[in-house]
Parts: sequence; C-alpha cells; structure tokens
Amino acid sequence: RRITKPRCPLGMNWVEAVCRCCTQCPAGKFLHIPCSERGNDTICKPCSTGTFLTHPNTLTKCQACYECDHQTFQSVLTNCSATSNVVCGCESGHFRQCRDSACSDFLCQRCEPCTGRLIQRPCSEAQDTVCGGCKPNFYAEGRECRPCHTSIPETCGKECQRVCGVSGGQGSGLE
Amino acid sequence: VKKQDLTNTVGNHMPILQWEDKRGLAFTKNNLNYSSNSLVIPVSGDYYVYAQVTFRGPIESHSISSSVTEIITKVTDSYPMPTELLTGTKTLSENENKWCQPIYLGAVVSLEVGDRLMVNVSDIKLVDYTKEHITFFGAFLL
Amino acid sequence: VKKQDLTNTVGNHMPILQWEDKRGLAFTKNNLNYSSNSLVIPVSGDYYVYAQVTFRGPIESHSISSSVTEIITKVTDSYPMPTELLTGTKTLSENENKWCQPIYLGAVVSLEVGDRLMVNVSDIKLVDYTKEHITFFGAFLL
Amino acid sequence: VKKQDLTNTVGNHMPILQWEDKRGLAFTKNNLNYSSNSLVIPVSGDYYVYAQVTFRGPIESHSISSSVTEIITKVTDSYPMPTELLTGTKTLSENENKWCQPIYLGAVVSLEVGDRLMVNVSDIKLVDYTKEHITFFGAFLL
Repeated sequence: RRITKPRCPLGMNWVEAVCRCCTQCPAGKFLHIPCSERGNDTICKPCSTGTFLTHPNTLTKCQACYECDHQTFQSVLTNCSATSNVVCGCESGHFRQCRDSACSDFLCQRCEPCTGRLIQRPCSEAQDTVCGGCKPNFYAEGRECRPCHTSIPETCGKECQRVCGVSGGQGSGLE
Repeated sequence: VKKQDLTNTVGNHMPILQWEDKRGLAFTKNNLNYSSNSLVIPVSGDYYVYAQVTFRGPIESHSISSSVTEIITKVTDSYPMPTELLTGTKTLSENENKWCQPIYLGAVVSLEVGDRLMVNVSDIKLVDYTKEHITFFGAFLL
Repeated sequence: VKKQDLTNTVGNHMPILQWEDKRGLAFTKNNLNYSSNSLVIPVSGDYYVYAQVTFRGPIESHSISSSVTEIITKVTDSYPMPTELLTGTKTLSENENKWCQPIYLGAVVSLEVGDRLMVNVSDIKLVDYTKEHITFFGAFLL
Repeated sequence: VKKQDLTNTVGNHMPILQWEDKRGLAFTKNNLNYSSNSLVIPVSGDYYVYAQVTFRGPIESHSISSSVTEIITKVTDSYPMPTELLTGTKTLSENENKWCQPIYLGAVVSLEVGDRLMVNVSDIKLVDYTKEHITFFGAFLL
C-alpha cells in the first residue's frame, strides 16, 4: 500500500510520528515535541552551540557546523550561529582557488609576491595578484626582475642606465 | 548504474547520478523503492548506506579535472535543503594519462520514512557507467 | 589473507586469492564456510559482501603495472560462467617509486545456497599478504 | 569527526582521533557508547566496524609525507597490547601540490563486551576534520 502523504498548508510539515501536519520550527530551532491531536502545537528548541539550521523545519536534530581549515590558511569570515553555518575565507596573503563551480569547496593559495615588479592588481580573496613590469631600478632577466646594482656593466640595460651610469664613472675616476 | 542522460546536468551544481534498479545485479525489496534517481526510505530507522563511483578520464574536449568528488545526499520533507551524508574527494595527479579512480563510501545514518537518498558527483562525464559492478549504490535497514 | 601459492597462477587471467579462515582475526560461522579459495553460501538470501586488497610495488624483475584491479566474483551451479559482482580498478601514477594502494569493495548481493564467492586480482604478486588487517574478505547475511 | 586537540599527540606513535558523538549526523544507541576517544562494546558479538578518514595536505612548515595510514584498533582488558583490526595505507605522489585522499575501511570482527575501538592515523595534522561527512567512524552489531 503506497502511503501518499497529504499536502500540508504553508508553514506546516507532515510529521510521520504523529501522522499529521505540524507547524514548522523557525530557522535556528529544531522539533523537540511534535503537535498532537489534543491541539498542542509543535514545541521547538534552539540549536545548541556548534549546530545550526538555516530554514524553517521539522527536523529532530540540528546540523553540525563545519570548521575552517586553519592548517591550510582558511580563516573564519562569519562564525557559525544557530541559523547559519560557519563561513570560511582565506588568511591575508592568500586567495581562493575554487574546486567546484559554486566555490563552496576551495583551497587557499599563497598570493604572488611580484618580487621586483609593479603590482597591476593587488591580491584579493577571490583572485591572485596581477604583476606588472619591473619596478624602477630593476631590470628584466628572463621572467625575473633583478635589482640594478647586481647588474654588471656589460649587461647594464637601459632600465639600469641611471644606476649603472653613476657607479661606473665614479669607480674609474678614483683608480 | 545506467547510461547517464546528460541533458539536465549542464550547470547543475553537483549532478545526480541515475541508476538501474531492476536489471542484472540490481534489485529493490521490502518497499525500499527507487524513483526519480533516489532511494525512498519506507520506514524510519538506522540504515547502512553505501555507494561506489568509478571515475575515469581524461575525456576528449573536456577540461582536465584536478579532483573528483562523490556525495551521498539526503533530501527530506522536514527541511528544504539537501543534507550531505557521506563525501569522498580525491585529487588526481595523473592529468594527461588515462586514469581510473574508484571512490567507495559507506556508513550508518538515521533516516525517516519518506527521506530520499541520492548520489551526486563532481562531474558526470567522468563517471564510468559501462558496467554495473564498478559503479553501484545501495542501503539496508539494520 | 595468507601467503599466496603462486604455482597455479601463471597465465591465469585473473588469479584467485587464497585466504586464512581460522587463525588470528579470521573466522567463519553459521555454516558460511571457506573451501577451495571461496566462501560457500549456506542459505539463499541477501548478503553484504566486502573485501579489501592492499597492493604494493614495484616488485623486482616485474614489469611496472599501470593499474591494479580487485574483483569479487560469484560462481554458481546454475550458470557456467563466473559473474563479476564488485570491481575496483585504480591506475598507478607512482611507477618507479615504492607505492601502496588499498582497494575496498562492499555491497549487497542476492545469493543462492551453494553459490561460491571469491576474490580475483589483476596481479597476485602485487598483493600485500603480510598482515591480516590490510587484505581481508568477508560476507554476512542481512 | 571534531577539531583535534593536538596537545597529546606529539611523539605519540600513531595518534588517536577524537570524535563528535552527539551533534549533527553523529549518534550512539543501544549502549554502544563513546568515551575517551573510543567506542565501547556493550555486548559480545560480531560487529561490522567501519571508518573513513580524509587526509589532505601539504601543511605549511610540515615535512612532506610520502604516505598516509588509517588503522582501526581494538584495546581489550584480556590483553595488554592494542590489536590492529583494519589498516589502510596509501602512498602519496602529489608532494608539493594540494592533495586530498580518503581511506575507507570496513569489516566484520568478533568483539567482547568491554572491548574499545579507536581510530589511529599516521599524522593527525593531515586529517581533514572540517566536515562530519568526510571523516567518520562507526560500528553495528550483526
């Protein structure tokens, strides 16, 4: 015999234990005692610490809060409350690398430091730093930007002319 | 498992697997029925719920995945949001080469009559649906 | 699991693992007995059947394997061919380095009295048989 | 699983995981209680014991691990040494990249009243404790 449950009015759920529609508990509370045929309405209790429910319900237990993964640079953006799960982000100096389309699962990757480079767009929660060209007094060598003072006269490109020019002349004068 | 109808999975956050419930090794009994891609709980109690999904790749013209995920989810009339019951995530290190990765999940969960169990996956195109004994899903009342 | 007698496995498509059924953690009861490398089903019904095989390598003078496979198989008097009940296959990306890979399988299957359950593996030399708690096999009636 | 108190794990050969036994999906019943990081067996018999641990890494300022291990252990009054019941070991090939590796174990074991079951891991810092449905532990009497 296929049990077809009746449709309950808005704001009520079918509760199998008492075979009747009962008023939902609000978000942040769970069903402690269901309503009864003697007219007693649903009795709800608040979710205890470390648990939550985000929607009206007739659940007999709240859900357990997640934890943020501090070992991999996650940080708490919003603490878990009776009506919402913890919200994790990334510690400063890290950005989110999403592992699914909704980015509910993500890794915290270290921001690109842009050593010796100009920063085109700073690192943020959602995306890595975008590095620009070499800073003043730095010169490009391959993919790196190196401080001019380390450059040797023969390789003293135009970016380092000002630095190389000054030290080159003085050195030869004092010989 | 059966051949997956990919039409309604585009953009779906975590697509739901479709299952065979009668042919070959598959069966349902004691009113633990299968409908709309879910096992429907006939009586409240504690159930051992399990599923294995075999993922394989890479797939032609398909972005290389860095990980695969299998989730056994519960939907209930008592709450408007699905609840993740069991989750297995595995990173993939094989990238370009042909790879194959089974994920098995199983545990005891308390369920209410009318609750629905389903299996979600990170990417339905990576699921090997070709043989019933490599991707399977079930539950039994303790 | 016990030390494997490798004599009858050369060339065998999928060699059958040999098990310890009395010593240590191993036991059989309720007439679910072990003989000729198989569990013999004493009464028809639904059984939760499971096995874990830990594979490890590489093995000296042994070709590098690209994958390992574990299969729980059923042999029955009512049909001449073995039936694959559960299969786990995992590709290996570690090649030269020492690697270790457990595969766990478990599910409910309907069995008839007299049916025989066994575990086949892709390569018996890659099975770690050294400890009973890393490679094991069992079943129970629901 | 709950957030691990790392104080008493330094130097410990195989640290023991700490579990949540009441909140969310967790529950105990029929006198199969949880105390001092263990499930305590209330009545002698055969139990299906299972656990999944999701490991993930690498962890900052932490040596790169070459493998991860999960062990379900029994401690009993009748013998001073713990007994390893089920063990899963997996080598890691991902090294520097972010990796994630679940290990599931499950089997039937014969237990005596008062026996204690616990889960040991090779490295507690590599255990993902952030969600209850990715690292879990349980048992039921057959």
